[in-house]
Amino acid sequence: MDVKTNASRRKGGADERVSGGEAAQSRRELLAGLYYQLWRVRHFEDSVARLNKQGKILGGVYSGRGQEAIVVGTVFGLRRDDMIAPVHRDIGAFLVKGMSARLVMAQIMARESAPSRGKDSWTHTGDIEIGIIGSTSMLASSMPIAVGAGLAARMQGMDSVVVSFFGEGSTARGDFHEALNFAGIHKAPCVWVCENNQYAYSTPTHLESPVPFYKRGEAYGMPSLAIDGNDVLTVYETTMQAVERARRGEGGTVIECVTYRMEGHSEADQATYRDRAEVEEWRKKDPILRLRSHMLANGFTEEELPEPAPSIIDEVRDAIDWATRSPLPDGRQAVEDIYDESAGVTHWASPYPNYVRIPWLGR
Amino acid sequence: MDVKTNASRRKGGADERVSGGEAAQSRRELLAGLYYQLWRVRHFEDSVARLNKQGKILGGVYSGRGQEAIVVGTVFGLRRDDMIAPVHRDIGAFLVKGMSARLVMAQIMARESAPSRGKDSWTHTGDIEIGIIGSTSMLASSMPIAVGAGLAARMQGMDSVVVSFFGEGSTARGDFHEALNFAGIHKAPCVWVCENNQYAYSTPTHLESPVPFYKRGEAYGMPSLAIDGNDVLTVYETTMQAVERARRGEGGTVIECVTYRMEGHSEADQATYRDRAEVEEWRKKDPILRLRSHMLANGFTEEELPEPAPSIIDEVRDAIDWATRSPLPDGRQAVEDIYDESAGVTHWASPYPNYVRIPWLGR
Amino acid sequence: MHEVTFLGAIREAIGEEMRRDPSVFVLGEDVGVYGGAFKVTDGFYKEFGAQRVIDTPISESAIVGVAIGAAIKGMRPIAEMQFMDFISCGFDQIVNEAATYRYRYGGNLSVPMVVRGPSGGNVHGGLFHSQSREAWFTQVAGLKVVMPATAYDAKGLLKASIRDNNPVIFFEHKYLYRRVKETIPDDDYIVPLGKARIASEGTDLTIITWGAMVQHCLSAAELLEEDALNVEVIDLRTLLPLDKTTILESVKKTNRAMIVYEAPRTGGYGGEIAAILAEEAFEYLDAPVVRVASVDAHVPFSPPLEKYYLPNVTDIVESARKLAKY
Amino acid sequence: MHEVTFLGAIREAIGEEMRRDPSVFVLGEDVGVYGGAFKVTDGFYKEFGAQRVIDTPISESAIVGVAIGAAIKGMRPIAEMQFMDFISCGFDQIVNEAATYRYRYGGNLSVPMVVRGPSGGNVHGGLFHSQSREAWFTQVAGLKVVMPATAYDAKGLLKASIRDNNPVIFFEHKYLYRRVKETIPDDDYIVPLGKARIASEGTDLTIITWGAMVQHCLSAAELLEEDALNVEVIDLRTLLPLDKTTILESVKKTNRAMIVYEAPRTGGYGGEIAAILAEEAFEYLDAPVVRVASVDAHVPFSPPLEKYYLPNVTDIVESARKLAKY
Ligand SMILES: Cc1ncc(C[n+]2csc(CCOP(=O)(O)OP(=O)(O)O)c2C)c(N)n1
Ligand SMILES: Cc1ncc(C[n+]2csc(CCOP(=O)(O)OP(=O)(O)O)c2C)c(N)n1
Ligand SMILES: [Mg+2]
Ligand SMILES: [Mg+2]
Repeated sequence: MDVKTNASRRKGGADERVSGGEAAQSRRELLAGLYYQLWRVRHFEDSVARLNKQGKILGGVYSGRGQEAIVVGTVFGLRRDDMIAPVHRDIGAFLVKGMSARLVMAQIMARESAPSRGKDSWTHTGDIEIGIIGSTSMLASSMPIAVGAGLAARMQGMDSVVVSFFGEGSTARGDFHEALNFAGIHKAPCVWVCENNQYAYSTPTHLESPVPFYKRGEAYGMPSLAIDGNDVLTVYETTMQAVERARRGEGGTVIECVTYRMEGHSEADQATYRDRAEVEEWRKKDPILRLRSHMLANGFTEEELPEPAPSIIDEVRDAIDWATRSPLPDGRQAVEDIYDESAGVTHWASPYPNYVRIPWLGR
Repeated sequence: MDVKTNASRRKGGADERVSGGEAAQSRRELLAGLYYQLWRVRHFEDSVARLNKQGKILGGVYSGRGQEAIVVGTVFGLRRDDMIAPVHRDIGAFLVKGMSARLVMAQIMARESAPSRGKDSWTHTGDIEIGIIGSTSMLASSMPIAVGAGLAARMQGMDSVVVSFFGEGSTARGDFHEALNFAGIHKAPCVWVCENNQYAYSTPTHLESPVPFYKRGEAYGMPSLAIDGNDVLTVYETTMQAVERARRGEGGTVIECVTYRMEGHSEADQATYRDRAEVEEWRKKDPILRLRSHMLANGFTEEELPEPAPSIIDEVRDAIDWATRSPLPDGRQAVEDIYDESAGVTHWASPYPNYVRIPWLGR
Repeated sequence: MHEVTFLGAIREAIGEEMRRDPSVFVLGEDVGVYGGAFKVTDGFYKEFGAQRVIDTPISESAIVGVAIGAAIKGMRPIAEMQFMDFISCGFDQIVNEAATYRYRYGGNLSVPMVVRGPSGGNVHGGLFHSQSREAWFTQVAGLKVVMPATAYDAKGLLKASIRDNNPVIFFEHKYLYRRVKETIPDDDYIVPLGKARIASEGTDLTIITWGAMVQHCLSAAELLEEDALNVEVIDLRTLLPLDKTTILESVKKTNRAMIVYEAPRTGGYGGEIAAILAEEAFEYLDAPVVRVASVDAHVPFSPPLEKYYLPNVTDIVESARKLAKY
Repeated sequence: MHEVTFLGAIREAIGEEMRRDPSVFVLGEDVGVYGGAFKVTDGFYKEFGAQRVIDTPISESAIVGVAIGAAIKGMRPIAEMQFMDFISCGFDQIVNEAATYRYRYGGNLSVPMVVRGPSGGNVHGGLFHSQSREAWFTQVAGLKVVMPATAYDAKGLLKASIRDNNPVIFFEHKYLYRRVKETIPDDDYIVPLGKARIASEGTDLTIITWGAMVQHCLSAAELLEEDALNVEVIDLRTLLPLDKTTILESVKKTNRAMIVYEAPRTGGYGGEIAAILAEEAFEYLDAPVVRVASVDAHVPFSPPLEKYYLPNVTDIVESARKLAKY
């Protein structure tokens, strides 16, 4: 697989490629592909952070820095007809699943050309054609929706799988429970990826749950496990097994990916509530560094592992240029895109019959 | 302990007694007390069912027939300052916790003299003075409230415990999860009593949860177990241990009491969705029969075990008479009891200062 | 033509749409084997199987959420709330997820789904089995809100709702379920969303109403004929989008308007309609816009309380007389 | 007297009440160590400890439910919604539990609690950090609904809310948090619930408004003075219970009424107020009751969209001019 192809196939519209994992023929290609995507996500997000510092972005920016192995490892191997339900920390998942960097950047910059046409920002949009189910801000609320999408695929005779993402803090919400219970009963083809980055905003894990997060999955009769979320190969292999299990109709799996949020909750948060030492400890576990060492020890040369590849730099620069040049929406579009009046109505009303007085209502 | 005392102390107002278990000095007294209360609940509920057939009751009637061991076994040993949060199947818990039969009957008959003054029916009321937190119809919604009441008691320096009841079907609701998670994190002094009567309305357990219900408790870091819910002694002993644990500040316990709903979901439901044979099987496990055999084998005589005691018959008859004679509320009371205007406001407004125009909003 | 109850009409609508379109399915508590608490889906489990008639756990938020997920994936789910009162437990999914999806996708996605269930009082249901909560939803863009008053409309509006590409909240007044019997056509028909119905023509006074109150208003109109008062009764049928044209035309003709609804007076949807009249028909109004509604309380249980709480035919008649004389 | 921001005033109110009354405590996401997303409870964790400043898991329903449980057990909890938009996730607890407890107990129970948090748009927050959802609650008996427009009121109303024995939903417009600076008294004071404030006296036209729109209306009133138009601006402050007297007296004096609010026009609380005027001040109205509000959409994110969405000073001025000329 030419790892650059992903980027070069990208355009303003939806990305046509099948996802990387499907096309990866060999272990070598897989590693190269994962490495490429990790950098792609990292570089994209870092660029967004920079734009944000320059005041070019208005909304909340939630960096997934340090957690890229999760979105890359889970999404890389999915089929186009598989679906993902990413949340605020997962802008990278949009890229890996095949939304072009241009569109994602336009979305962040609230441009008219963005998938939400500027209606909302960040991950609050999606593209159902390439299997991206966006989220609202309401944490965990996309989880029952993921179940519905998965069950619908099954009703439609497809074996598509939905990967639903959520922060560890979001497991406290009722919707987490209702969704997983529903999914467990109906063996919905959904894989549940918990991104345990140790904090929910400022709140440390011991104030979010009395048990390790993966443990919760057992309450829904699903295989549940915690893995090293900074090791992209582990993430890839574990989630692919879970995806195949779901595809076979055997139901979901809860995978807690243990990681760390390297930045503040949002770019506005200084995260003074945590130890500098803790952050430094985790910096050493950086997922890109880890994969890189592994690859260097396994036959790759320094030249094969650019940081990042020029094509990525080009792709992101192009995305920024394109998005920046794209106009903001016209104000009047605020009242568009609310209703779909192209109803699937096939018959129209026959005339209303003479009104029949109903005898029971005397007084 | 004179087991009749409970009844004779009852009057129109709140019951003054400490609960039975506290006063029970010996094993013999304990057995006698439980037996008395089981019959008391059974006879009361059967009488309500009869009144319902006679058209004397308007609202839904949800019989706990066959499940009495749960409400009796859990509530009998509580202190007056302990609290219970019963739901629709637990009208018996009101009686055991000390609301007089008169008041409960008036509540069911929607009288002005009832705790809710006719505002709502059945278990949707309570009496915080004797530790009864009522529920709405919204299943599981009283569970976070139970947590709050428990934590409040702790803040107030008390060691009161809250026993929260819920049907197995209600464990599917988000509020179940949010409440238990919150309780688990904060070691709230709450005991969680799941009444698994095999059905949620018509829905059998395998469509409610993919795992045995007690298993769910483990997701909240609490000791979780399933017990025979038709054995009042087991229920009593298990819940008392859990209550004492909670009282010591060690947190909650989830207790699944396995039982069976002998009647339809409500008195209006014929429950044709289930096997006659299944019902008959469970009839043999009747909690009163079970305790009775145990007591006969342990030194009690037939005469000591009336079915039920005349004082119970009197108490319930008196309650029906009293409630029947009590007037319905006056229609205009519909707009009363909505707000409490006896505010704890201690200071009044100082005069409003000159209005300051705020500079940022020019145009 | 055949005779059906209000409930039967709803059942027919769902059954026919399920037969017509394989993307239509139902989900909710006890809707399967049992056929639903009110038996709306009676027999469907046998006919369509467990895949299309899904007995759910007690999880209103998941019921709505699963419906949304299925809808965006090309299905046409119909989610039943066992009582509409419980919609509060799935509230976020409706107002923040279902209602906003299309907007957030810049118009590139539809959410064709119906949330339906029994609503309203007058059945001794108490606080949590009697609520009229349509006004929570009429303020949320992206939703459609429907509330039929006749069996014919119940069927036609529900079919239109199922075929509509937007999330529709469909309130069925349970008081009408078995009390209404009508003769309706055998053929497939729909009643378009967004069109009010003149339930009774008149020239002296317009009553705007919906749901079970339509019957009360028609009874009142009959009684008022004895006073030689000629009342026009508008049955809104769809609350959102609102058929302003029909309302305004009527009031411009009669010059007197009264709004009758079952929810508590304060904050009910009647306020919105009165506001529209006060702004857009001001010149035509010869009298105050009167609202007859429930009192500002919860729906109480004990019969004298519920009777006092609910607006009744006498209230309507008396208010109309006063209004006519104004 | 000392100067505070709107946010600072809220912080003072909570801190002073916590010092005054040991039954007052706060709970919410990140309210403890972090001091809250907007820093409203900054420093409280240190001062009052983890028992009275409770960092909760992300569980809006439990946050409200725990507050209710504590309230009926004699405490005075203040629950923070990180953004008021998330109140939809705790909706059932508010409308069905908190609001009905007293009623169901026949008046023998009180639920003294406050649910508060940042509300409203104009801060580029997008659909889920900008909502104005007060009208979901103004239709629910048993609740009080408060929305201050000045720092003085924010402090006084919040204190009154904390001391009130009913569940109060307290909307803080986040646009005002740091933009408003005022000099307020050092002494303890409260502003009673249920009393509107004449923010600016006038004789030609009454504008009824609340929240951040009060500022817009005052700006508009100033501009309208240039037209020799003398506008009375009423800041409702408390939406439920509504101070009808102040509204009616003003409109009876000015004979012209306009209602300005930030929520989408359809179904917003402005409808209720217009309806009251159309019914109870009809004789005094010389012109239609005009509503200026947001458009019927979600609060969009991109600046041109949000600008179009929100009512602005020009809209108010132009509507007022038209209304005055009517
Ligand atoms: C229902 C809801 N409550 C509160 C918030 C505010 N909020 C946004 S992100 C966040 C923390 C989320 O933590 P976690 O789920 O662990 O994800 P992370 O940000 O750590 O990736 C909070 C509390 C929200 N968006 N939705
Ligand atoms: C939130 C909510 N959804 C639905 C209902 C309707 N309902 C009332 S009782 C019931 C079944 C409850 O089953 P379970 O919790 O097992 O208690 P049981 O009746 O068996 O004692 C249902 C679905 C309700 N009251 N509240
Ligand atoms: Mg986290
Ligand atoms: Mg059950």
